[in-house]
Amino acid sequence: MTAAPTAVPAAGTGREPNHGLRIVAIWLPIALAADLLIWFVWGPHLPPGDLSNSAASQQSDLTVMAVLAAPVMAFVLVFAGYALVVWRHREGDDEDGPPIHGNTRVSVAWIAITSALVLSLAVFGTAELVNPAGAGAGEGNTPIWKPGGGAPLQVQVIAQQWRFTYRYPQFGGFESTTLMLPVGQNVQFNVTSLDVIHSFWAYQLGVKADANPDVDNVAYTRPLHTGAVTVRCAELCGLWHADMTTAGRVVTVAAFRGWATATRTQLAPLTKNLPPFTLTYDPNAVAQLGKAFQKAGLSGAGGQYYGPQYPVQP
Amino acid sequence: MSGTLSPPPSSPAPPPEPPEGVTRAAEEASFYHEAALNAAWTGVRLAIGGLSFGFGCFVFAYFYLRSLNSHGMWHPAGFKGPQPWAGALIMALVVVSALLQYLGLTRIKGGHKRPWQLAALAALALGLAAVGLQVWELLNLRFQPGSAGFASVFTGATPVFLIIVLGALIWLETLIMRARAVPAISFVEQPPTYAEAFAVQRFQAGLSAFTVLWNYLAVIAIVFWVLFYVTA
Amino acid sequence: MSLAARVATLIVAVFAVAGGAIFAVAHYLLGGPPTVDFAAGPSGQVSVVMQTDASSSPAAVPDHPTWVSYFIRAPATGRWIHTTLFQVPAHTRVNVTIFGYDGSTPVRNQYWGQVTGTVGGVAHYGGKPVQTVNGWNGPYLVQHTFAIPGLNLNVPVEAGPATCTAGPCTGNAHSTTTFSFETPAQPGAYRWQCFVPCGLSYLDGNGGPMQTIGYMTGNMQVAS
Amino acid sequence: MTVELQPGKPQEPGGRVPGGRQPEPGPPRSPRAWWRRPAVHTGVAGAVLGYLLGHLLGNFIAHGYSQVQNSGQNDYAIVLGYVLGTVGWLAGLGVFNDLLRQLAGRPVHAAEEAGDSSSGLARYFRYSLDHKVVGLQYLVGMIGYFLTGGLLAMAIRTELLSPSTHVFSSAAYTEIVGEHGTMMMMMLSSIILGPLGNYLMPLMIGSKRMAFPRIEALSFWLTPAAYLILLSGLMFGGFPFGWTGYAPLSVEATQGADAYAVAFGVMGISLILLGFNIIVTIVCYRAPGMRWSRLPIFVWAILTTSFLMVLAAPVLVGGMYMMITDRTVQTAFFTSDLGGSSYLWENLFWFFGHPEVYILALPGFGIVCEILPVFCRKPLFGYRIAAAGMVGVTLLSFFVWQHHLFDSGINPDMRPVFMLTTELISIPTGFIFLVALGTFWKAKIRFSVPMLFALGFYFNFLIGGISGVFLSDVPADTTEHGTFFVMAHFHYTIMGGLVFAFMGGLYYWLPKMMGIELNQKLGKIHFWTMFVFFNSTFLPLFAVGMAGQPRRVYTYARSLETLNDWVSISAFLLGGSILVFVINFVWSTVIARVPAPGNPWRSRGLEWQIPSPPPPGNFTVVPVVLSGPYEYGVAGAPPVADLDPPLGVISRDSLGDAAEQVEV
Repeated sequence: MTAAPTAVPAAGTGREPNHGLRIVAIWLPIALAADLLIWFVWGPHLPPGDLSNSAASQQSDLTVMAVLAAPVMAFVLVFAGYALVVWRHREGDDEDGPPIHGNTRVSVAWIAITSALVLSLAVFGTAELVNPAGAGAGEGNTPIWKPGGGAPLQVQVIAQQWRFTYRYPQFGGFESTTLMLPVGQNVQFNVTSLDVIHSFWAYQLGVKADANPDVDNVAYTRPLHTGAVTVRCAELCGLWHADMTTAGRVVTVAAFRGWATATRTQLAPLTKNLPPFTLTYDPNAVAQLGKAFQKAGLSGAGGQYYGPQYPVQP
Repeated sequence: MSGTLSPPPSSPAPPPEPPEGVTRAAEEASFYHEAALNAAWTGVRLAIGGLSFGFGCFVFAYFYLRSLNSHGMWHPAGFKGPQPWAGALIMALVVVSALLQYLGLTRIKGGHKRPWQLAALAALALGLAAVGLQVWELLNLRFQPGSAGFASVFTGATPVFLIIVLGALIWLETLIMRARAVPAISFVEQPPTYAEAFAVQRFQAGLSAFTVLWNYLAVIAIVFWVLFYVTA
Repeated sequence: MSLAARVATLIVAVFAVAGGAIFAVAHYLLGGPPTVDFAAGPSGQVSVVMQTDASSSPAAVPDHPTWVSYFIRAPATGRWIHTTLFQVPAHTRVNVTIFGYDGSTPVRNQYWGQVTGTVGGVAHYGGKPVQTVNGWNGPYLVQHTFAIPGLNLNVPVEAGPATCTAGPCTGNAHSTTTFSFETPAQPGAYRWQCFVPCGLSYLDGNGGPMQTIGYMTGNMQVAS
Repeated sequence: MTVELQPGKPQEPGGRVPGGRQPEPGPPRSPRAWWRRPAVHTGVAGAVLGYLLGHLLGNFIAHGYSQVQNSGQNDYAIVLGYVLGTVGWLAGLGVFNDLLRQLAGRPVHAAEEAGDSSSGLARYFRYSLDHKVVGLQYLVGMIGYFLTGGLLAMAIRTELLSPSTHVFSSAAYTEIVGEHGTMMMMMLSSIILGPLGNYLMPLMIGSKRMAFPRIEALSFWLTPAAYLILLSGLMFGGFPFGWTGYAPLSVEATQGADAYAVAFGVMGISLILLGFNIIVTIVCYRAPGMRWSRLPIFVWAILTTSFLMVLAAPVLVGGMYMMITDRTVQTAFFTSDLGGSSYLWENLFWFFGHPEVYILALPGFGIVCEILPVFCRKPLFGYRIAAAGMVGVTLLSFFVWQHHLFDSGINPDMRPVFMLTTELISIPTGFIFLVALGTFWKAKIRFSVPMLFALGFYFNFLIGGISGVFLSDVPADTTEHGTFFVMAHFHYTIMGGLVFAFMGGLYYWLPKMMGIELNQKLGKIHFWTMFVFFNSTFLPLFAVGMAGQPRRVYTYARSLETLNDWVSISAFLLGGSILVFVINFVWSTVIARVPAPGNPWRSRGLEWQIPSPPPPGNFTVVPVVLSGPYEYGVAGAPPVADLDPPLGVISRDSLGDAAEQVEV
């Protein structure tokens, strides 16, 4: 981008200052200072923090992009600001400006630089997506980017209007409204919904996965520290969308095991009633639920929306 | 100063001699007449582009739901689809109608107005028959609209096709009515006045545009037939 | 048009538009069901009595008589009010009685068959304590739940023996679910809702009454 | 004589006086009393009749259906009422009169005659075929829709003043958010093409008329119908799903959702028709000498936008139609139990929804590129690059829609591709900045009100564009998606971009369109307040979003109250700034009416070479375009057009070379 102004042939008198050089001289320190500030001061505090590896990767992504964006923004603003000051219309000057229709070198340089920036960002973004196992984003039911190192802790996120509940299939499949995670261990969230589309957003973990009805949407993360996790719904899901929150925690492995074992025992009477752990829970697939619907006279699909003439196979 | 009201060119070359007998009004009339003919040509192709995206949205739904096959409910076992004979007949009616109309077009291009009129009337009747049959089929569906993914796409897409076909047939009807006002001789030799020549040409441009659209809809009819009756 | 005419037209237009906007905001956006105010009784406790009905009489619920709905009994008059908004004092024990005039609907998620957040962790069905209900197979069936997620409160409401379709109902053919909970110290609005998809003829039972304040969901206003 | 697909020259048989009129002009119209002629009042009558008819029909068909009886709501009646109401509205306006005449084989009045059939203020309330009348109708309509949406925004910010004390209920808040979003995204899709495109484009390409004036007028008259239908949703409890209408929430919602679906569908049809007419007009009706390389950049912008409208909006209409069938005849497009999928809606919606974003961006590019050279007194830098950028954006915008669905679980392995296409689109968008910076170089910049708005556009769009790059990156998007960050981003591109450009265009072109000058002093106050308070409103929202506030919430974390209050107060001040605009607009056009000089900006644009407001028929003679519109400072540049060309040079064949004949 620095090539842009200097490449334009200076028209007019020989005394004409070298505007390009001036602009670069103003721009360079600003851009440099901005980048240093972003990289060393601002970046480490950027959301969503570094509670998990996916959050940390997002933080570094944001920092890198901010470092790249700052000089671009600075260049445009410095150039425009310089132009507005130096090349503003003076009273009594009714001449038109120099008839410059374009400049191939400048244009080519601009296109080359923006393309290079954009392409490197795409490559970087892809690497950052693949590297921490999908960067905490929902990966659908057949994730292709998985974390290595043994089976992760599986947590099923069940969204319903308007509360998240969590099932822990590796601990007897109990279901709870509490989200508790052990530190340092890979976690696999299986996000699904019982009604409409929600989005499971564990802010500090940098995890966001849409909860779609009858879809298992997988997201991975690995908590790096202990701390609080705020879960919110990030997809408008109706009346109480704003209230659909969970206060979760990342705790030590021992504390997690203790909590899980205790909860498993405590909730045993409830767990007995739950359907066996599956990845989705629609009434066609969960036999007992289908029967219960039939018994209540709700034999039609979609909770009787479709009427009894529609096939449901409980 | 270039920004002010433009004066006539500063040192104009002597303007070329206007062709014999051409007046300002005639010049502009023919300019916009030609623009209108081009607009018919461009417009119908653009409309086909837009319609393709409209139909494409149902074709996308068809293949998307088919590939997802949620709960095996795209086309569940024992699902009884729409009447195959009706589908084939609707498709055939539209295609034959388009063919007839196209044949009529070749005749009117050859200067024969009457055969086109007959062909167009027949095409109109066949098209209306197709619409009627489609309506009958929708009123006598052998399945509930939501009983399968396929059923949804079928119940959703066919009325859209039906409405577009009906719109095209209304256009055909207006063409038939317009043709009545054009003397048959005008298709053989040049009419004596600009106005009549323009009217004939506009009719012809409209007819050409309609033919393109109607042939396109025949192709869509075949596509929908294949989707809904052959490969379902 | 003369200047005067233009100005006059303009003024009329401004008033018409402003009037329309004010009417729309006041009538459609600020309107809502009334709030029933509960004060603490002599024992320092609050008694809240509600009922659930499969559908209501058009006189009581002109908007959507076919919808399943809660009613709240006004403490002063004893009349049944069609609302789901009520106000209770902070830091107070609330004793809730719900008369169930609706039949059973299966819970979508069995988790909501569990009683949580009440005093003693139990609710009483006709006086009998229950902790976990299997809303699919019984022995107790449920019709709705009364849940205040902000307090982690959830109580499945027992299905009634009959279905009353002309709420507010007064007969004896109902179930009675009772429980108590403590209101928090923090004042504010606490939403409560039903977790049983009971909006009949809405997709998955989730539309209509489930999404409309005044029917199956509302606010508990905690006053300081 | 043969029928050709693209006929050549018309025949010129001698003898008679030629003319473009119909062979048999219909019987002369007897001037009927005003209340017997079709206009808004007959339209309203038709709409009421149509609605009642549809409602009765719906009740007749469906009153016994179990879903109607159980839910107590008859979506058939509402949808049929809306649809037949719209048809009745159009019929009352006389939209179908010519069609019925044609069906009966009777001659149709030529468009230009129909356009002149009423004059004075009354024609603005009729189905007028004059593109200048339609342009002004659109202008007033769009400003009205914009102000409605703006008032709803004020309501949103009022509720967000406090996380705990609520002015509106959660339900009312969700309704307001949905109405605001849909109003702004859907009704204002044609905020520039409707008023400025329809009015100015024929002037800019040197045409006396539009290709399809009936379609053009129809596209406008659909918008009041869509507007009223959309707002009527409030009577049924609104719709709880924002402007995106995700299924199954939209399928299970109450009747307000019908208003959303029908209104959006009707507006989609309006967009298709609007774009269709504009494309054909630009392609076929350019004046001789108006080569593609001389097309004003604004015309390029509306051409590319129109292609987006014609090709993307059908998918929207199809999606809305599917939602309606799911809600009425119970198809199962979006119900997975029965073979549908909620993903289908997301794909269809965003396949339209992303081009829609560029429908809202490209015309803004066009306006600022049009304004810059005039006030820099320099040629546009890189004209071809600007046009190529717009075409590039248009093409790419069809291949990016899944970046709205990065977290949804749809095609997760395709995300790198969509990340790439999304980031690629910033290259052609960057061209617009290259053009601006190049034009600034050694310019003589005049800070008139239109220029200020253009500069404001660039400042805001810079922030909007850069934040868009952040969103295109999947890992970063994981945190930003669905938050106020996204909200701030698209308000920067649409409100900060498009609306600033629209305002600039209005200050620039209103002297042309109405022959009236907007008060420049109020204009400067308007600009500076709007610029400052816009940024003060939306810049903090990036932080709010990054701090974890999701979109469309009526309550939020207490820690964010200060920021939200700042934003709300700024938003009210921004509303006050819009009020300054309204006052200026009303004052200047209704009360003061100071006549504007013929070409106040000394622009070379062809539209400025004729009197303001343009006479009926725009040009006395079809002009012959001699050079490009941006030849400022070019020594010896010919005038932009010959407005009184000699006989014999106006013909289709001479589109390219007639100019040279005259130039010599």
